[in-house]
Formats: sequence, C-alpha cells, structure tokens
Amino acid sequence: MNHFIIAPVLLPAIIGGLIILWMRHDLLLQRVFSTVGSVLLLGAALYLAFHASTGEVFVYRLGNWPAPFGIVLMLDRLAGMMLVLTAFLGLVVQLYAIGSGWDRKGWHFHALWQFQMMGVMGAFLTGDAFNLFVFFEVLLIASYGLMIHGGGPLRLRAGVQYVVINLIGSTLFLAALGTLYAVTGTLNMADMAIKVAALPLSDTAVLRTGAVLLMLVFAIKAALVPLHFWLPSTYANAPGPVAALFAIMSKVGVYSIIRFYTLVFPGDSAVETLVSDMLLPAALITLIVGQVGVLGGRHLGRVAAMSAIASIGTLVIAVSMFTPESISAALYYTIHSTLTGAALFLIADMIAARRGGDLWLTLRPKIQNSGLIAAMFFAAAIAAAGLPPMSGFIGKLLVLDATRLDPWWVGIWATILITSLFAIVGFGRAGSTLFWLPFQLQRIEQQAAAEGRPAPQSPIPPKLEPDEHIQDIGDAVSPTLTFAATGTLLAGLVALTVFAGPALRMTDSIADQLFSPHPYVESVLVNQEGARP
Amino acid sequence: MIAYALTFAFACFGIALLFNLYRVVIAPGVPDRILALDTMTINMIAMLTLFGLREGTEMYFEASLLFAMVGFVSTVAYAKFILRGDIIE
Amino acid sequence: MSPALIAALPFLGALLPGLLIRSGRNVAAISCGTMTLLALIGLCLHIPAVMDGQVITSSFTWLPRIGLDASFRIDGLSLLFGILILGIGLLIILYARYYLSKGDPVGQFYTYLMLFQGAMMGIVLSDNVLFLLVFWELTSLSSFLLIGYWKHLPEGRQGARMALTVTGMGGLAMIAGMMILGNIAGSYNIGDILQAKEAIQASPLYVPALLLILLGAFTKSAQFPFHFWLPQAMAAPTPVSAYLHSATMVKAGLFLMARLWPVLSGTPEWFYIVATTGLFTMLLGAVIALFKDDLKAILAFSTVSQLGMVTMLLGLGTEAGVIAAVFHIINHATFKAALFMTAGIVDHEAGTRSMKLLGGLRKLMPITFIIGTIAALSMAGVFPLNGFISKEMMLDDAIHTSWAGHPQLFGIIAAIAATFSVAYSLRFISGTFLGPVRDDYPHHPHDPGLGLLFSPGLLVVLVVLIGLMPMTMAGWLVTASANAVTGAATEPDLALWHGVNAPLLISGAALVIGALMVAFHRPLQRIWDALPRPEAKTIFDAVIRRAVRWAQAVNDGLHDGRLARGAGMMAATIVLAGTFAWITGRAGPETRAMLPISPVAAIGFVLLIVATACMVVFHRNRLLALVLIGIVGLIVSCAFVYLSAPDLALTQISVEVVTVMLMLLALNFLPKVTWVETGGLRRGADALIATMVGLAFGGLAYAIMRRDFAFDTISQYHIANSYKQGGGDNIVNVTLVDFRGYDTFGEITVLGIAALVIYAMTETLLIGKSARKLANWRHDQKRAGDRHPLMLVVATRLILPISLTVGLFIFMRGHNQPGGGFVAGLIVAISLLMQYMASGFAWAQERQRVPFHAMIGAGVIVAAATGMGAWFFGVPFLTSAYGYFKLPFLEEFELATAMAFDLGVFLCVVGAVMLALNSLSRIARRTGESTNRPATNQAPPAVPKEAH
Amino acid sequence: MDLFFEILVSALLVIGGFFGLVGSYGLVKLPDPMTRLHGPTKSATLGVGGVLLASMIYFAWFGAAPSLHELLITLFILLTAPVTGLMIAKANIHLQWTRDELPPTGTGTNWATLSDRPSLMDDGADLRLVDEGD
Amino acid sequence: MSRLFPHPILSALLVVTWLLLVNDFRWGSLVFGMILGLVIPLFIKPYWPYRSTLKSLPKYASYMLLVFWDIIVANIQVARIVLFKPNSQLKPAWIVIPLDIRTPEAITVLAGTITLTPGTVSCDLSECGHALLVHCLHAPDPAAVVADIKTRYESRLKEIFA
Amino acid sequence: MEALVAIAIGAMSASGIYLVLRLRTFPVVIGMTMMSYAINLFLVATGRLAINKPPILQNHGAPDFSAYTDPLPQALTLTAIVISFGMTAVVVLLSLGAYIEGGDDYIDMPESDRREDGNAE
Ligand code: NA
Ligand code: NA
Repeated sequence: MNHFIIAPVLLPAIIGGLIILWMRHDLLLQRVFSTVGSVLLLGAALYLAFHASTGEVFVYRLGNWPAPFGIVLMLDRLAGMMLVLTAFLGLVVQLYAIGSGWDRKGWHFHALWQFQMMGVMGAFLTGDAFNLFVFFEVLLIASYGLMIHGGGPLRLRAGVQYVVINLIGSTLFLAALGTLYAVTGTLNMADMAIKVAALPLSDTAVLRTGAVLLMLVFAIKAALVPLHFWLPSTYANAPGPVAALFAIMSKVGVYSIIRFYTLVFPGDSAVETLVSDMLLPAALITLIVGQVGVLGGRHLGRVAAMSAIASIGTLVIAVSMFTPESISAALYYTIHSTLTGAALFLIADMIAARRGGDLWLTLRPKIQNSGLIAAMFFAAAIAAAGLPPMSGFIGKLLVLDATRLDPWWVGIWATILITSLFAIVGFGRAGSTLFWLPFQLQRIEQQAAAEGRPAPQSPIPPKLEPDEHIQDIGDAVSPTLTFAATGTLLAGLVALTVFAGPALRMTDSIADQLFSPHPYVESVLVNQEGARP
Repeated sequence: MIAYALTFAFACFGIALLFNLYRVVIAPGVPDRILALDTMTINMIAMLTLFGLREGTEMYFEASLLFAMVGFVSTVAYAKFILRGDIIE
Repeated sequence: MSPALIAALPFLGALLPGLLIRSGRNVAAISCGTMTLLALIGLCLHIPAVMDGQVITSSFTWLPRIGLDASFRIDGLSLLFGILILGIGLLIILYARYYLSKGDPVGQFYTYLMLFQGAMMGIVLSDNVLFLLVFWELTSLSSFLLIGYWKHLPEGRQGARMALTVTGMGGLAMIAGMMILGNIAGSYNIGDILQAKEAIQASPLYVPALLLILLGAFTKSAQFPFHFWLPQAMAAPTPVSAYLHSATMVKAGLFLMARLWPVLSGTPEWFYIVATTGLFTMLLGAVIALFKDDLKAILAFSTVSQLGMVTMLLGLGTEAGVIAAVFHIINHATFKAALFMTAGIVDHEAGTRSMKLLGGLRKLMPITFIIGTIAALSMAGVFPLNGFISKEMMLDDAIHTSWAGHPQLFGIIAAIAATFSVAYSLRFISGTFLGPVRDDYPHHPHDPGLGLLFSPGLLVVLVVLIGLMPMTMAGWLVTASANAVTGAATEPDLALWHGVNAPLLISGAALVIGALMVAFHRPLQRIWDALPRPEAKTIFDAVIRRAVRWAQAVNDGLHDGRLARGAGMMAATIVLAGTFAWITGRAGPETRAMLPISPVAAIGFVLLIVATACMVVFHRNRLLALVLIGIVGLIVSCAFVYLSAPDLALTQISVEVVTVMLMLLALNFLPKVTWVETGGLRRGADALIATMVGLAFGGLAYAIMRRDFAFDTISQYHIANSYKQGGGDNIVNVTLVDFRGYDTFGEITVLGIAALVIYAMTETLLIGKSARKLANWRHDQKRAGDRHPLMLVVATRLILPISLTVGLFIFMRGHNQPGGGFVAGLIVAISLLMQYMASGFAWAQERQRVPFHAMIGAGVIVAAATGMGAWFFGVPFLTSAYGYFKLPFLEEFELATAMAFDLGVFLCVVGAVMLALNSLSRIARRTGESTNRPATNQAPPAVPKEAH
Repeated sequence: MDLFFEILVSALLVIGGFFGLVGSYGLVKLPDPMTRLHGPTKSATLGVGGVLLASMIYFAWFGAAPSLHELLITLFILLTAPVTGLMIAKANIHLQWTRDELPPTGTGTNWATLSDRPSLMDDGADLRLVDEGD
Repeated sequence: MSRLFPHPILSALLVVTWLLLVNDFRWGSLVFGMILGLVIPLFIKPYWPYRSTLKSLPKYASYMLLVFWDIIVANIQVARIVLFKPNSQLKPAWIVIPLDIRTPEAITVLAGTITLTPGTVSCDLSECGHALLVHCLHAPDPAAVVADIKTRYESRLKEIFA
Repeated sequence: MEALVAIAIGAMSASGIYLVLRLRTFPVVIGMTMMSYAINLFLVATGRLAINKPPILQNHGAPDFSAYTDPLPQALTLTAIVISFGMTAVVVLLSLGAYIEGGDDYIDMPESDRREDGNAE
C-alpha cells in the first residue's frame, strides 16, 4: 500500500509527460502507451478500491509533513469507488476514441487524456481543500483541450463559453477557500471538520458564507440549475468520446458535495441544513429543466446533454437528503448515470459519424449499421429514461425510496415521475426520427426504383461532405472497436442492474463510512507516526 | 530631514502618477498612452524604492528590478503592436 | 418447472431469432414456438397443485435493502393469464410465420414478440410489486417495438410512440402507487400486501395509491380517457394486434386490478372509480366501433369496450363480478384473437381492411368466413357461444347494481353497450363477408393455407366448446383464478342456460336492435359523422405537439447560447445565496483595528479606482483596455509589495506582461474596437449585477479583514518550520516547493497542459478551412516599415545575458528571498521573448535548440522524479531534504531537493510560456507575413555612393 | 558625517521627486506627441535615478551593510529608456508623419519606419554594416 | 580564448551584475559570478553573432562620465522648458544626423546618448543606417545641434568602437 | 486601510463582472483578468493585512509570529495566479480561434447551434 495511493495521479502524469517528451510525432506509440497506461490505471484503481473496501482509511502524507500542515491524500471507500469508475470509463472511452479515429483529429489527444485522468484522480484522492482546487484546475484545463479537440467554429465558440464559465467557477472556488481559511485557519479537510465543529457561534456568518460558496462551486461543476448554462453547448459540441468522458466530470462536483457536506459541514454543524435546503429545490428544477430539454430536443447531442443535466438533478435530489440511504442511492445513481451518459454520447458519435456529423433530429437517409446502433440507442435511452430493465429504473426506485420520509416527498416523487415521462416521450421521438423515419424514405425510393421512376429528392439533402472537424465513419480506425467500447458501457449497465444487490451493499458501506467520519479524521490527524514533527 | 524629503518625494511621484493616469486615459493617440504607462512604471519603481527607504528594508529590490524589466518589455510590445500589428514576426 | 424458469424461457427465446437471424422464418418460428411450448408445459405442470389451492412461489434476492426481490408466484390468477399468454402466443407464432412476408425482418419480429411474451409472463408471475413493475414497463417497451415494427409507416411510428407515452405514463404513476402501497404494507411482496387490506384501506394514502395504481391499469387496459392509444396501435402487423389486444398487453391492466382486488376493492372509491370508468368505456368503445370502417379499428374499439366491461365487473367488488370478469377474460381472448387473425387474413388476401372496399368474401373465402363469423357472433354474445355466457353474467351483475342511488342506470347503460356490441359484431360479418362479390378488391382473395387458418380455427373451436361446455372447458380455470382473486373457495356455476331471465331478454332485445342498427347503418353513420365529437387522438397529438413545442420554447429560451445569461444568472445566484447564508448566520464584532491609510496607499487606491472605472467606460477601445489592464496589474503588484507579499508582486507583474503580450498577439487579428451592441436597459441590468457582486465580494473581504481567526492558523507551523525543516527563509517559497509542493506540482502541470492545448489548437487552425482563411487574411491595420529596429535589436542582445543572470539570481535566491523557480522561469521566458520581438521569430527560433514541448515534459518529469526520489528513502512523495556544504576557500552553501523541484517548475514555466506565445505567433505568420529568414534572397537596400 | 549624508540623501530625494514630477507634468503639458516624448524619457530617468541613488547611499551609510544593487536598476533604466523612446517615436512617425513632412535622410534612402523594404537588421544586415566598416 | 570568452567585456559585466544582485561581497559569490561570466556568454553566443569590440575602455569610461554630466544638465534645461516656456514659444524641430559610425553597437550608443541628453530624442534611422532622425524639443538652431552631436559624441564613439 | 482594500476588491470584481457580461470575447477576457486581480487581492486579504511584514524569516528561526504576515494565503495566491495565467492564455487563443473559424468574435453561440430547419417526429 504505502506509496501506492499516489499512483493514480503520478501514473498518468508521467505517461502524459513521456508522450509529449518523446512521442509527439508517433500516434501509434502514443496509442500503445496511453492504452497501457489506462489499463494500469484501472488496475491501480481496483487495487486501491479493494484495499479501501475493508473500511480502513488510508492516508498519505505528501512531503512527510504532518497533517494538517502539509497536503494529505486520502483513500476511503468512496474515493476507491470513484477511482474505479473513472479508470473504467477512461479506458473504455479511450478505446472508443482510438477506434473511431478521433484521436488523430488533432494534436496531443492522448497526452491531454492522461492529464485529464490525472486531474480527476487527484480530485478524488485529495484530503486537502486547496489541493482539490488545484486538481480541479488540472482536470479543467485538460478538458478544455479535449473539448476543442479537432476544432470547428461551433466547437471553438462553445469552448470559449465553457472556459469562461469555468474561470468564473474557479474564481468562486478561490473566494470560498479564502473565506473558509479565514474562518478556520486550515485547509485540511479533516482538520477543517474539527474546526467547524468547534467554531464559536460568533463566526458562523463567515463560515456559512464560505460553505455555501463552496457548494455553488461544486454545483457549477455538477451543472445544477441555474448554474448549468455552460453544459448544453459544451457537451453537444465536444467530440463524442470527450463528451462521454465528461460524464465523470460533473460527478466530480457531486462527489465534492458529498465529501464536504458529510465530512466538513455535516447537518449538525453551524452550517445546519442550509446547503441541503438549497440543493433540493435546485435539484428538482434541474431535473425538470433537463427532462424538458430532452422532450424538446432538436439535436441528439443536446438531447444527451440535457439528459445528463436531468441525471444530475435526480442525483442531487438524493444527495440533498444527506441520509445514509440517500447517499447510497446517490452513489448507485452516480455509477449508473456516468455509464449511461457516456454511452449516449458514444452512440451519438457513432450516428454522427454516419450522418456527416449531423445530429439534427430530422429526416436523413438511413445510416450504416442502423439496426445495431438503434439497439444500443434503445438500451441507453431506456437507461437514461429510468425504465426497466436497465439500472436507471433501480436508481430511480432507490431515489424514491430514499426520499419517502422527506416532508417534500410528494413534490419530489411527482417531479421525478412526471419528468420521466418527458424523457420517455423525448427519447421515443428521437429514436423514431433517427432510426425509423429513414425507412420511410428508403421505402419511397425502393418503390420508385421498382416502378422505374426517378427517386424523389429526400427532403433535405444529406450533408456528407466531411469537414476536418467533423468525425466521419471513413476516419474510423476500427468501427468494431467503437461498437465494443459502447457495448462494454452498456454491459456495465446490465451488470449494474443484475448485481444491484451487491452494488447497493457497496454503496451502503460507503455511505456508512461517510456518516461516521470519526475514523477518517482520526487517521488523518491522530495517527501520524513517521511524519516529521 | 530625510522624513520630510521622503514625504516630498512621495507627494511628487504620487502626483506624477496621477498625471500619467490622466495621459493614459485622455490622449489623442495610442503612443501617448503607452508613453504614459511606461512613465508610470518608472514612477512606480521610484515609489517602491521610497517605500523601501521609509520602511528601512531592501526586501523590495527584486520587485523594482522586475518592474523595470517588465515595463520595458511591455512598452516595446505595445509600440511594436502599433507599428506592425504583429509583435513577434 | 420453476416459475422463474417459466418466466425466463421467453427471454431465452428472444435471443434465438437474433442468433439465427439468417436462417429464415421457419427456424425462428420453430425456436420461439419451442420455447413458448416448453414454458406452457412447465406452467401446466403446476395445474394440479394450483387446483389444490396452493400458491407456488420462488424467490431470489435482488435488492433486499429496498425490498425488491425477484419473487415469483403461481396461483390461479397467474395460471389463467399464463395459459392465455403462452397458449395464444404459440398460435400467434405459428400464424405470424405465414403472415409475414420474406422481406420483413423476421428475426426482429420474433425477438420483440418473445421479449413481449416474457414481459407479460413476468407480470403475471411476479410476487413482488416492484418486480412486477419491471415487467410492466418492459411490456410498454417491447410493445413500442412491436407496434413500430413497420418502421416505414408513419402510423406505425406514431402509434408506437403513443402507446409508449400513454402506457409509460401509467407505469410511472404505478411506480408511485406501488411504492406507497408497499410502504403502507411494510413489504413489496404481493403475498404480504394481500394480507394488509385493513392497513391499506385505513391509510390516508389509500386514495392516492389507488388513483396512481388505477392510472397504470387504466392506461394499459385502454380505459377511458386513455383508450385512444389502442386503435392507433393497430398499425402494427396483425399478429401483433392479435396478441397484444386480445390476450396480453391490454389484459395486463385487468390482471393488475384483479391481483390487487383483495386489498383495493370493496370501498366506495374503488367502486365509483373502477366500475364507472369500466361502464363508460364499455359504452364508448362499442359506440365508436360501430362507425369504423377499418376491420382492425372495429376490433380495436371493440377491445376497448370489452375491456371496459371486465373493468366494470371488477369494479363491482363482488365475487360474482370477479367470476364474470375472469371468465370473460378467457372468452375475449379466444374470440378476439380469432377475429384479429381473421382480419389479418382478409387484409393479407384482399389487400385491404376497409369495409368500404370489402364485402362478399363469403363465397371467395368460405373457411375464413366461418371462422370469422363464429368469433364475431361470440363477440356479439350470441347463443351458444362462450361470449354469450359471460355477457349474460355481466348483464346479470349490472342490473343488480345500484349507482349513486340510481338502481337502473347501470343496467341500462350495460344493455345499450351490449346492443352496440351486437351491432358492430354483425356489421363486421356483413361488411366483410356478406353482400355481393365485388370485382375491385386490390388483390384476388381466396382462403389461405392451413398455416394461417390453423390458429384462428383452433380458437373458434374453443369458442364453441367453451360455449357448449363451460364447466368442462373453463370451469376449473375460472374457479382457480376467481378464487385466487377473491380469496374465497367457491365453485362458480358456469352454464349456457339459466332459463329465461332478465339478462336473456336484454340479450335478445340487443340482438334485434343491433341487427336493425346494422340495417340502418348508413343514416346512423351520417348522424355520427355530423355529431361534433372530440377525437381523442387529435387531442393527444395536439397535447404532445404543444408539449414538445412548449419544451422547445422553454429549452430554446433558456439555453439560447448567450454567455451573459449564464454568467449573469451565476453571479446573481452566488451573491444571493452567499448573502442569505451570511444573514442567517451570526457575525461577531469586528475585532481588528483598521490599519491607518498612508498617502502612498491612498494614491495607489485612487489610481486603481480611476483605472478600474476607466476600464468600464473605455473598454471598447481594446488597445486602451489592454493598457488599462497593464495599469491595474501594476498597481495590484504594488499593492502586494505594500501588503508584505513581495513574491506575489514579482509573480503578478511578470505574469501580467506575458498576458499582455498574448493579448496583443491575439488583438492583431481581432477587431480593435468593441461596438456598442447592448441597449441601455441591458447595460443597466449588467451594471446592477456587477454592483451586487462588487458589494458582496468587497463586503465579504472587509468582514474577513476586520476579524481575527477563531483558531490558530496552520501557517504558524510553516513559519516555525520553514527554516528548521524546509531549509529556507522565504516561507512562501518553502510552502510552494515543500509544505505544499504537491499543489505546485499540479500547478505546473496546469501550465504545461495550457501550453499543449494552445499548441494543439494552433495546429488545428493551421489546417483545413481555417488555414485557407488565414492565408487570405487581410489585416485591418497599416503597417510600418522596419520590423526589427536596429537599436532595439542591439539593446535586447545586451539585455539578454543580464536578464538571464537576474533570472538565475531569482531562482537561486528564491528559497530565502523573494523569487523562486516560477518567477525565474518567467524572467527567462520574457528575455527570450524579447529576442523574438526584436530580432524576429525565425531568427530567434533558429537559435532555440531545446524544443519547448520537451521542456514542459522534462519539467513535469523532473518535478515528479524529485518527488519520487523520496521513495528510495522510504518516505512519501515530495519529502524534501537539504544540507549545507562547504567547498575549500568558500562559504557554506545550501543544496536542497526543493531546488531540483523548483528546477522542474522553472523548466515547465519557460517551456509553457514560450510554447504558448510561439503558437500564437505561428498563426500570424500563416497569414502570409514573410519572415526575416527566407527573405535573405531579397537584395539589401542599395547604398548610394554619394552619401559618403 | 551623518548629517552630511542625511543632507545628501534628502537632497537626492528632493531632486528625484522634483524631476519625476516635472517629467510627468511634461507629459500632460506639452503640446503634441513628439514633444511630450521629451518629458518622461529625460526627467523621469533622473527622477527615479535620484531616488535610487538616495536609497543606495542611505542603505550604504545608515544600513547594516553597503548596498549597491540599486545601481543595477539605474543602469537598466538608462539602457532601456532610449529604446523605449525610439519605439514610441517610431509609433508616432508611423501614425502621424509622412515622408514629406520629415526631413530627407540625405542618403537617398527612406526613413526606416516609412520604408517598405526589409529591416536593416534582417537578412544579416548587421554583418553587412560590419563589413562596410567605419 | 575567444571561443571560451566570446565577449570578455560582457563576461566582466555579468560578474559585476551578479555581485550587485547579491549585494554582499563574498568570495563564493565572486566565484559563482565568474562561472556565470563564463557560461552565459557561451549560452547566448548565437544571439549575438557579430560582436564589435571596444577599442578603449578608459575612453569609454570618460564618455560615460561626459554623458552622465550632460544628462544632469539636460534635465535642468528640459525642466525649465517644461515648467516655464509656454507651448506657443516652443520651437520643436526634426534634425538629421548623417552618421559616420557603422557598427550597430556604436549607432545604438549614439542614439541612446542623444535620447538621454538635452531636449533631443532619437527617432529613426534611415533604411541604410547612415542617417539618424532626431527630434528636438526646442531647437532655434538645428544645425548647431547636429554639429554638437557629431563632435561631442559621435567622434568619441568612433574612437571607442572598433 | 482595510476599507480601501475591500473597496478595491469590490470595484475590480464589479468591473470584471460587467465586462464578462459583454457580447464579444475580448472584453470578456479582459473582465476575467480583472476578476482574477480581485480574487488575488481577496486571497491575500484573507490572511489579514500587514504592512512591511513580508513572510521572509529574518534570522532563520526563533519565530515571532507577529513579525510576519500569514504566508499561506500568499502561497495559495501564487498558485492561483499561475493557474489563472494558464487559463487566460488558453481562453485568449481559444477566442482567437473561434474568431478565425467563425468569422466574428461574438461570444454567444450562433443560432445554428440550436436550430436547423426540418421536421422532427
Ligand atoms: Na509556484
Ligand atoms: Na482548421
């Protein structure tokens, strides 16, 4: 164990560094190194998660400085789960990116990918509030690069907006951290928890302000309404695999909310239920806005993006209860929505690659591999809409179950269920337009051909001229690999459904650990053998 | 005596800075603004030095030195921009 | 056979057609049929036990924490529905084999069909309401696929979506209802729920739960006002219609009402909601069916009506009602499946289903005629067919029911509905088969082969046999299932003949009047057509269309791509939430005295405020805005010096100059002016938000500055140990490279990545469309001569070594004095940039031997390697060490690993800054600007001799 | 002796402050961009120079150890001020002056700022200048 | 030797710079400064390809003193003009100084001197580098200024730069 | 003094936000720069103000905590400055790229991001 905790951060950092140092001009080498790196990363994540699953909390004191004076890395069950989820998603989506040829649409794809992994992993592992900021920035800057990978006017414009909004978010993050430091005098999360608990009543205003500002930072990352405006254009315009990877990015925000508001600012601290009181209505509105977006979608990318927003809404509803059951449900839903969101974006990318980069939900000729892609879309849409037999249904049941004791339960249930209908109708329309409508065109053409008439012009001529920033099926290195990668995500969803029991046992144990933070604090601050004086 | 001289110098450079700012904002052309900014940097160095003198510390020497360097570079960059549009060509 | 396996077999069957997709229709049909048959046999093996009153259960834990288990049960009700689903399923599989053409994707069809069958079996075999919900929704999904099977038909797609929407909606409501039910009962297990009647009916949540569950049941069973989806679903291939709408999908709702009958029924709410809805639906469906010309539409509305009848019977809450309901479920399944198949045969053979184009097929298709007629007569409730018996039972129940004090109302409406049933049934026969043979059928109709005739034929035989020997044929099943529903142990008396009683008279009258109505159909149709009536489908379509439009409007309006919208909302939210958090907390007195304002500070403050204000006022002049940014940066740097933060001052000022250079490089392309494009109102609103932010942020800062820390800050440790443990006097630097070196590691990575991103984007801009745009770029600015002024070149060449020395000094001294790797890196980068500016890109680039990429990579790796070096001493990443060394004749000097780390920082900074600016300037060179190197072939300016 | 240095330092401070102010005042007062250029490039150099000199002497005499590093800043400013002036002057010429308004070079060639030929320092011109010799 | 010390004067300058930066004489600093004086010129050699050398260091030092004195005088003169001469009485003028010196370094030093001294700013060079454009703040007699510059500075520089 | 710093922070952040709410990329970027100045000053302020107490040890130890301002916020600010520099560099180039590719320097997404003519089902 010992030094192994830092492996998920250093491994991608070094691989990324090596790629830019020696392999800048050799894509094949980059692919090999990057893939091997991702496999190793997954291995490391599994190893760490396995160790964390015993319930022990592992602390790594960087620079051997005693906490709270230096920075510590923290590995508990929650971190372990997030590491595995990230590494799994990273590997699978990376294979998709290779298979689809996206990684050769521009420079430095693999290096940025590795750094992206580094940032996310670092964020999950850190036990220091400011260090969380730093790794947020690492993951953000890498995400900027990935988001605009391949270029193109819309993508770049959306990229500008994405960056600007996140710059505001980063500014806010600093303001929140400054405020919290000003009142607690510490940056270590465990230490901050102790200080918050012991805070004299006269200082609560500053503390509460800091806590709420911090929550808003995470809410921006998680794209909670009304802080979500950056998401639709960003996700819809990002390259498919990148948008798929972004499925984990919004979870970083949710993770941070869970981490901070169970450990540092629990409901019995001076912050009281302020944060959960703000989160719940926001989450409900987020869910509505997201599902309305799915219902009114004109573009598959945006439908998927709005669905991602909706999933955040559901997730945060559960989080905002801040009970062990609800956090457990939220964690289950996190896994589900990460895989689902990623799958949706990969499928959208497969469609785009066969439609000349066009994802408008309008009549287009039938695409290649229509049946298989349709089946995948159907599965992913079912998962996203929360219908059985996919895990979305179980996730929804868990969230409903976790909220049944809340005074607002009627409103929560009604929102969740009614907006599910929006999703059903929206995805139904999308699927029907994408996969069924072309048959009508095909039939008309076939009939015309049979009768010797010239085929009628399709209502809108297909755009099949590949532009450099558009992914085309002709650019794919291995379409099979793209199907395999997407299928793996869907298989993950199936597994999450079938093994919902064990999965929930895991998330239950995570939640239990989160709600008894004493051992965590103790392992950070008390057991400091070996650290410098 | 030094204290009075210091105060005088502070006042002079303070007013000078205000003149500079005026010229940055109200100017018929960009070169004037750049000139004013450059002068401002120089005056700032003087202020920093005076401050160090008053506080009896030389901790701020590096800052002054860097101000001098940076003021030069940015002035050249602005001028080059006006002259050529492209500052690195 | 285990109930779980019975439920699983159809799903296994669903895999087969996919696997055997190339083998054709026979293989698919046989494999699916085999699976269905196996399941049916497996189910039938349980008949004896069920008849004994046993309930066979098996259970697998799935999600024990919330009580979702994969539990199965077989009781009489499950048995009844299971036999219908599998038995009719088997016939449909056979029928479909001959119905579908070669061109249809048969594999898909059978897969969907088996999925659907499995889902239905799941519903009826579930012993856990949450588990039941899984299958419930699965039927919606698989029926969506089945209805939309003919993708090229708009009606198919619309019908599929409509069915999905309506039944999906019901399913969602049912989730809530079931969860409430389970919460009241304390278990989701059906066996447990069925025991909790008192608790459930006493609960204040009984009515909501009832409504929600009924919403699910009614939508699925196409009860008014959710009846409209069913006729639209007729766009599906006929085998699908026959299956979904006779025996399965629509019966799921009935099944559910029967399943929960013991705990939900018996209350006035139940009676008034269920029975009334059923009665009205029965009437409505029957009336509409009479005026449809499409055979399948007639059957569809008749299904609506018949389902209404069963619903009504269940709604009565009486044992007799249940028995009649259960019996009619069987009867309806037999004759309706046969009728759909008949309609399918007619469609298949004659090429149309419209009665306007049909008639006279009696002679051309005699066998079909017989089958169809018997089935239709059963539907009409004609003696001695099975439909007759259950209809009599229904009428008997209805006339004995009093509705809200009206003893006759129920019976009368039921009788009217029965009359219309007779009418549409007879019209089905006459319009299709009777009358003169026509010569304008689209195809040449004749009886099909046995493949198509077998299934309906068999069903018609059952229709007759059940009618003649109800107890023998169906009594046992009705008994078992009715007892399973009611929990009683009675033996129902099913008989063809009960003597001349009121129901019989009503039936007789209905037959006569019905026949008359068919005879006078034309005038009736004219009246019907003239009647203003809401068309449910139109309404639904309009609702959906409006909903979608509304959603689009909301979505477009909300996510209109305006950054200011998002940023403004964000700012306002932050301020409001932060202020709220502040005012709900407590802020103690200001404990720190204010520091006096020195004149220096005052001057700096005035400068800053004026510059900031000017920035807002004059920002449209972009170059001026940059100059102002320079001023603000300068003053902020000075403020850092003033506020005892020399390191910050150094960093801020050097970062600022590089930023300005970057922006100048970009401004070379961008417009030089920002035009006024926003109205006064908008600017006012923006100013308001900005003011709010300023006040809040400044206020927060003020509040913090005036208060002391509540606790000792951790930085006291840093002050105490900076030299002792970190070996440096500059606490900030020691913090950066040692106490919090890991942050710095992340930070240089950020910088390196930023440069990579910039480089990658530049590369992308230099290819394709954008490259063509750049090649034809016309700069809007007049250019002066003399790119590389001589004095500048000479001066920068002299400055370079000096500033490198300064950079080195700052680097070396950083551990103890202001400075460090970062500032040093910037100084070196700036001095290199000076060369680029003065002597030109190509000239400077030629002299640049280390690639910037490599510097970044090396920087990150040096920093990481320094950190990992600690591992060899068994201490964590980034654990530093330092020592003092002495060389002969010289003073003691210090070496620290932190310096190596700082070197990584230095390399990364130089590499990143240079790579970023380089990339930007490469864009400029792509716009056709020549460089000074390739220009060497140009002749130097001639020097006229006379000048000397 | 202390008094002497006190007077010296004070005088330098007053001189520095005075010239600093005059230079910046010139920037405001003088009539056109070219004349305004004269103010700061000269007066400001002596202004900041005086202050730096004062600081140097102050710390050398009154401080713990002799300190000369202000000299470095002074030299740096003296080195760069002419270049700054030149660049701004060129900018002014570029924006506001034409060939006809400027005096002829007397060499038959154009002023560099208004020229459209490659720069003197491009294509190895420095080498050429060396070859021409003095 | 010249390969090792491409710019001996520069090396010396760097040693001085280093000592000034350290601001505290120690032998270790001197040694380190000398190392820098050795290494940095090697490093920047490609950036300074055509060195021209100073012929006479003492002459250069005396030139520096002269310029230093002129700067003080100039400041007083300019201050008087700025403070007391109304703008209407100002006689700004362009003057052209034909150059005899050729090396870039010499031209630069001359131009720098002109800018730093009384009421004059070097503004531009001719394309060929043989004439210097100077702007005078107040020059009732431009020819005199030209002559003054040529004799007072350029002639000295010609002797200093090889 | 505290009041002045607070007003300065407020003024810079207000002008920053105002500029961020403009329609073109350039003022937005400038606004972000203003915001980052404000936040840097704020971070320093969270360590409370101190004049001429730079966190540089005078005689290696025997620390007198009151002789030095809080070094930690300064270290954090340094990191923040560096990071925001990287971010600014990216956004500057990104807005340039968007301008070159898109033909205008509006920051809002064009209509073509949201709409296309045609009939969905
Ligand atoms: Na740093
Ligand atoms: Na391009």
